Amino acid sequence: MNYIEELESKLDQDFIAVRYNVELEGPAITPENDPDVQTILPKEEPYRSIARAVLRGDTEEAVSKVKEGLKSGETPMDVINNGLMKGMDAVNELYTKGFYFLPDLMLSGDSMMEGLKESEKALGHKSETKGTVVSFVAEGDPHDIGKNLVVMFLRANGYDAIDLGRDVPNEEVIKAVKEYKPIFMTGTALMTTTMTAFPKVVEELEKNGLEVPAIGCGGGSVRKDFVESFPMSVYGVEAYHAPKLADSILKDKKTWKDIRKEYSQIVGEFVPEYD
Amino acid sequence: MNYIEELESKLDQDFIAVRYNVELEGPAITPENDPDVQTILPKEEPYRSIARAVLRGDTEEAVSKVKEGLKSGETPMDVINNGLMKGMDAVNELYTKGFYFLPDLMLSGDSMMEGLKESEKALGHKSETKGTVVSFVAEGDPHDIGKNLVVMFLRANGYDAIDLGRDVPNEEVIKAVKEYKPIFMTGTALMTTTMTAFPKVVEELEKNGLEVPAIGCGGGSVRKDFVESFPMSVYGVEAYHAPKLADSILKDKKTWKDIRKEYSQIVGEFVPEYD
Amino acid sequence: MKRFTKMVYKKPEEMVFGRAKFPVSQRWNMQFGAGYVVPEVKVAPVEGSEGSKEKMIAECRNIAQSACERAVGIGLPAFMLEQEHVSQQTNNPEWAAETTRVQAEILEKYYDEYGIRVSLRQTPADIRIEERGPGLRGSDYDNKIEESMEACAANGASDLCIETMGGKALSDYGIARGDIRAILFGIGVLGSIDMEYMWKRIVNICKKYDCRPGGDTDCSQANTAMFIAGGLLDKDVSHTVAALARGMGAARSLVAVECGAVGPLKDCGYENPIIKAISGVPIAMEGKNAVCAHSDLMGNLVCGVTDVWSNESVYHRQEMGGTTPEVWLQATGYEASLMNTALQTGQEEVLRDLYTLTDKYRDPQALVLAYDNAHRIGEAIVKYGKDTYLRSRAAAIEAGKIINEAVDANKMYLTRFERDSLDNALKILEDLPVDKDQFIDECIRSYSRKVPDFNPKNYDL
Amino acid sequence: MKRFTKMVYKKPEEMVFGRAKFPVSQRWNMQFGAGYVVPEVKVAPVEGSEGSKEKMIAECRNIAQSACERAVGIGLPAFMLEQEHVSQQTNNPEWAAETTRVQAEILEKYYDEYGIRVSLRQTPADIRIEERGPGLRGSDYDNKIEESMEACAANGASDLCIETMGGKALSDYGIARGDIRAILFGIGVLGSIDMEYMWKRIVNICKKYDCRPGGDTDCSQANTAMFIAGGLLDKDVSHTVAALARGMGAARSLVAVECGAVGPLKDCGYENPIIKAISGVPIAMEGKNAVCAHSDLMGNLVCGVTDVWSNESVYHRQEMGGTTPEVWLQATGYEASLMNTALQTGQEEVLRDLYTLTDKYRDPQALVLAYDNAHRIGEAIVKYGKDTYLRSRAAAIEAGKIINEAVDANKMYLTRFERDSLDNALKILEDLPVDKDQFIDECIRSYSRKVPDFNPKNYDL
Ligand SMILES: [Zn+2]
Ligand SMILES: [Zn+2]
Ligand SMILES: [Zn+2]
Repeated sequence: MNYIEELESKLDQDFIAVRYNVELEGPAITPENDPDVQTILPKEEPYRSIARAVLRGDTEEAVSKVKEGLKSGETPMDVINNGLMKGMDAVNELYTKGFYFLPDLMLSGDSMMEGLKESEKALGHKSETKGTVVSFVAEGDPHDIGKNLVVMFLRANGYDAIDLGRDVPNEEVIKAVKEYKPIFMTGTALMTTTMTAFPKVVEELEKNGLEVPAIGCGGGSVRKDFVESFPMSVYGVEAYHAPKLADSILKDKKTWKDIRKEYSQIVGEFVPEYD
Repeated sequence: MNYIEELESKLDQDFIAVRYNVELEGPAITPENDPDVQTILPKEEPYRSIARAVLRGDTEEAVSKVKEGLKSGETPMDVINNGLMKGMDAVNELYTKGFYFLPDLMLSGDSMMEGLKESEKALGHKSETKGTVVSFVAEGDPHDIGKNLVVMFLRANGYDAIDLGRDVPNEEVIKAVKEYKPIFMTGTALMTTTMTAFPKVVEELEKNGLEVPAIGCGGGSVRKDFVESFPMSVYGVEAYHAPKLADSILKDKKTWKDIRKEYSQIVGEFVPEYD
Repeated sequence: MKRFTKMVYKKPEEMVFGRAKFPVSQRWNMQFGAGYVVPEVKVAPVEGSEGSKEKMIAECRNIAQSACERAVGIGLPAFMLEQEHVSQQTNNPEWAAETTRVQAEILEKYYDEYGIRVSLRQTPADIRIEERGPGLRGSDYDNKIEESMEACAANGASDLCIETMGGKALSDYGIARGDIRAILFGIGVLGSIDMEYMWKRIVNICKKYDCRPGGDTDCSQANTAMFIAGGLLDKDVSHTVAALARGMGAARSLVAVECGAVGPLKDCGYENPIIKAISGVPIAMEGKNAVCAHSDLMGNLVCGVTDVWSNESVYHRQEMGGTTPEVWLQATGYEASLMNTALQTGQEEVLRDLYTLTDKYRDPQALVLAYDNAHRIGEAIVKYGKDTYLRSRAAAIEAGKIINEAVDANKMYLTRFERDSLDNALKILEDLPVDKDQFIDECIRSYSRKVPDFNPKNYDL
Repeated sequence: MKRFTKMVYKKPEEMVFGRAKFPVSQRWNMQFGAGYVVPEVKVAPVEGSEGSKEKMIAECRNIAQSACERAVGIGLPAFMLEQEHVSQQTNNPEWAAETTRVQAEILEKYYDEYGIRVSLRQTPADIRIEERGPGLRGSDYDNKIEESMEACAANGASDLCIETMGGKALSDYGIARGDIRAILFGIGVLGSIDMEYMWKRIVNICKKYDCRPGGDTDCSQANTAMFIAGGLLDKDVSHTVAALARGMGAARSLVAVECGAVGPLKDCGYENPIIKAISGVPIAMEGKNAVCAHSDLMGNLVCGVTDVWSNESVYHRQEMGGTTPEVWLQATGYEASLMNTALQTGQEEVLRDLYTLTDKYRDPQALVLAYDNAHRIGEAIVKYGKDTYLRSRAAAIEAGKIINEAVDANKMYLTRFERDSLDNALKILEDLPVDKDQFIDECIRSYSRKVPDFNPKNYDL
């Protein structure tokens, strides 16, 4: 036994670091046996198989079941709404409960998106979504994983997220807002010196007489006090909050002022706040 | 030799902590032998003795020499300007050079103030000063050592500092500004939740059509970005900067906007800056 | 009243972080000085939150909630939250009641859910103003402090602290002028008298509730000296004089313990190692993880014998790494973890000595607080334990002696300013009368006119 | 090109903070890995300072000046200032030149006046955008990086670093999905290829000046995994997968050294202990004093074998205790002082082991970076040293093995998510082809469509 091992043998870990994640873990579940998932999953085929494939994040299976369904005469819109989206609803439920994790959600999202493409091929045009959101990474900023997560969370919840990419010039954002008339937009940035794009975009929107809630967030240096120091903008805390904010705009007609005030209630969890 | 002593015996302190103050100390000087002090000190009596007593912070001697001088027919204003103030000039010179320290300056200031009182008794009224400054500690704040230092530094440099005390209601500050028409005012605070008095005072001044540079500073929680987020105010970094700021207002007609921009040049030293 | 005339710690080497001779237990399964160091976080309410009770409650809730989230997110086994009240909380005891209650509820929730040990310290503000009638005693302000204390105790505070300001007018005057007699009078005599007045009442309140009397620190006096003394190149207060003031601060702050405070003694109190050596109560300290609040010259050394590790104070706002309650609890939490690892593995003495040697000769202020020297100052205090004046004077003289010995041994180097002001101070201290009443009389005569805010009536003199 | 096929450190116990087998010397009397730990401070330019060259110069001047003032104010014997460039500095090489020059002048002034050892690290930004033609190589962006590097070297930088982004599209895709193959392809294969392209050029620039090639860290990939993985209760990225990604990051970042980088390797690089074990070059690390920037689960452990101690990044603004360059240099400076005291007194191994044990079982990500385990991963890397694919894979597999052994010994506890994702990842890794080209072909086929930003041409594939 060397020295560090000798020291280690004396340690009572409970006084050093507690793995609360392990300590508090509930019993294992099989996704499909979760009572809420059972309620969400459709009973009839081919919807049930499609939804289950999405729930499992099995893209091949999802696409093949979608094709089968379409071949057997189901309408593309039914396949989307009764199959694919139900699968995602179940996924979202499990993610919210803490049984599913980001990778589950991303893989299910991929499956859903592939199934959607198949259905839209049959439909001949893009399907209707709950609403459109424009997402971009601020000019000068090459970091886009945050934006990619936001886009996926939105799509997984039935929104059409227009992905403008990274290092997006402010004019392109304005152009996209004019073109897509989104219910809101999301801007992400990683650096103090790139988040300054947000107020410039907002100013430009104002000049154009446009008002659209702007969720500014970022994995790195973006601060609430900065983001909320100019109009329209709301500080987004987590990528997975995006669809909840979207729902609140769509269903509850929340304005950016409302969202600033009620953020914590809208996303249904504690968010660290300060003024 | 116990354990800590054994460890200590192995230490090369140069790799742990360097006492740069000791390493860099110049040769000792006798205050009166400093060439600049020699230039400042008056040659003729009784002024020379008065100034030297102030330089040494010897209050008894200062008062007795002032009395002697007045008795022998010097005018009170000459005693003040050619004796007491010259002594303080020499003190300020040594403080700036780093040969004198705060206690030297405070004790000399005390001596000067006592000599001044004596002279004013003979004069029958308050003497003329370079200008008037109003100093207060913010409402709700009981910490006043910062303000006391500011007041002493101002007086030591020939300004009349009106000391409003601590925990001063905003209305009293306004009243004092109306009454004394100061060239500027200083507010100090120790807490985040009391520095909020500053913008309220400024607002009140604006309502009354008054504009007076307001130097806001504090030993504790007061921040430049807060202080300079409203008009008139300037963030004061050190108590001993106050007379230099006063001079710049008086002689160079600097406005609060100028001082904000040129603070570092005005006080003649580096001050940590950020925007 | 009980006075300490003997050392609880017979030898300095017995002292170490995380263990105290008299550990303290609180609700929520929390112990102090019982073998582990507890990290603390403290966040100043944001500007504007003093504007209404609702805002202040929201502010306190958010601070507590953020701290709890981070604590479980990084696996801290225990932590303490302290809220230092703004004047509005103390002036309005119902604010104190409600802000305390909301924080207690949140802590309890996390305790229930995660089993994390938590503690809630509430520190009402000393809102008394000496120069305003009727002064320190019996004023409205004074009564509100008492009511707020009770409001905190009744609404879930684990313990109560305060930083009393008695004697500050004198010590401020003396610190600015290097007048060691004024400092001694302000800290050693007046400060001790005022503490006794305040602490008997606090201890009585605590007896009625499941709430402990924590401690009092000489924040307004000895810490003022340190703050103004600043860094190595500042030219304001002599660092040797500041070191003597710290010694006196220990003799003063000991009064809380003599009145019944059980600790952990409040942080800011760089004097606490001396009091721990004397009394054996657990202490809170701050140092290298309090850089957010101020710069000291002994950030590691003060870890040596602490039981609670604090960040002192920080703005409530957002860093890249989270909000400040999260960020600064993580900072103190990780340092406490290191100390706890040392305790668990039997290496606590090595780590204590490394902490100590890192700063021992960085500055004379650090030197006198090294645990071995702190113990020496403690011995000087208990030798005159019954006389608050003589013991404060003895503490200062012993601190001076410690510095001079280190200088003679070529371990500590002083500037001329530090050297001269120390010689001058020691000469004055040694020439002072040995009779307390005589000292008081002389001081009242000297300072009543020079320090207009000072009124002997505030101290029953 | 030289590849590491043997360990420079034969045994893990030989590794300790402040000492490296191959110390580095720089101007201004600075050494790294030569027996003392150097604190570092890094401050992000404030929002708006990117608006003009004059503002950015003022910003960089103020940061340097504040840091120097605090360093001498608290008696630090040495420190390093790093400036991570914003895109405007790299896009405009004359900005890089002038901001570097102004900082070098200030540091030199303090070196001359106080004899304090100083070092100026400049880190241009990787401003290339993979999906925009002509991509990573030969684009305008790419050329500007090279020009900015030269501008820094010519104007007083002590060393140069960069955080290259090659492979990030793949690793981002994989991290979000727990797709270990994509992560391996992104970090181990593509990241290594891109680093070689970039670092040969940097080393050549440095040869022309009195400026060292520092290092590169897998900030954009393995750190992204850690950042998104978050705390114990976050439910995004599995902490076991993040641990494997860190192992791969070491195999990748080693390429800088193979190209001629001499260290101290850039912080952010939690993978650096592994690279030090392999190569013997000094390293920079960040941990418990980088809470301003992000929360890790190994704040103490990463002190274990570091040579430079960093705060990572912080807003440029004012704390109660001073501006952030002052405050955070004090934070890292005091921790470095503790390590230096241990080195001076021969207690460095105890302190290293205390740091390590504080976090070793806090999280699987910490476990694999404990110096003993870091050394094991290093051995797995050099075993396949000539093949960047196989060595990255081996690093990940070894990391998984380390975790599993600790689980079997009941020292490490995993959640089901961590358990399942680890089992799944290890199974995939073990089933991968042993031939690099075959692996690359398969990956190009799988991911070209799924990851639209990925273009094999950027990697000469
Ligand atoms: Zn305090
Ligand atoms: Zn980085
Ligand atoms: Zn980092």
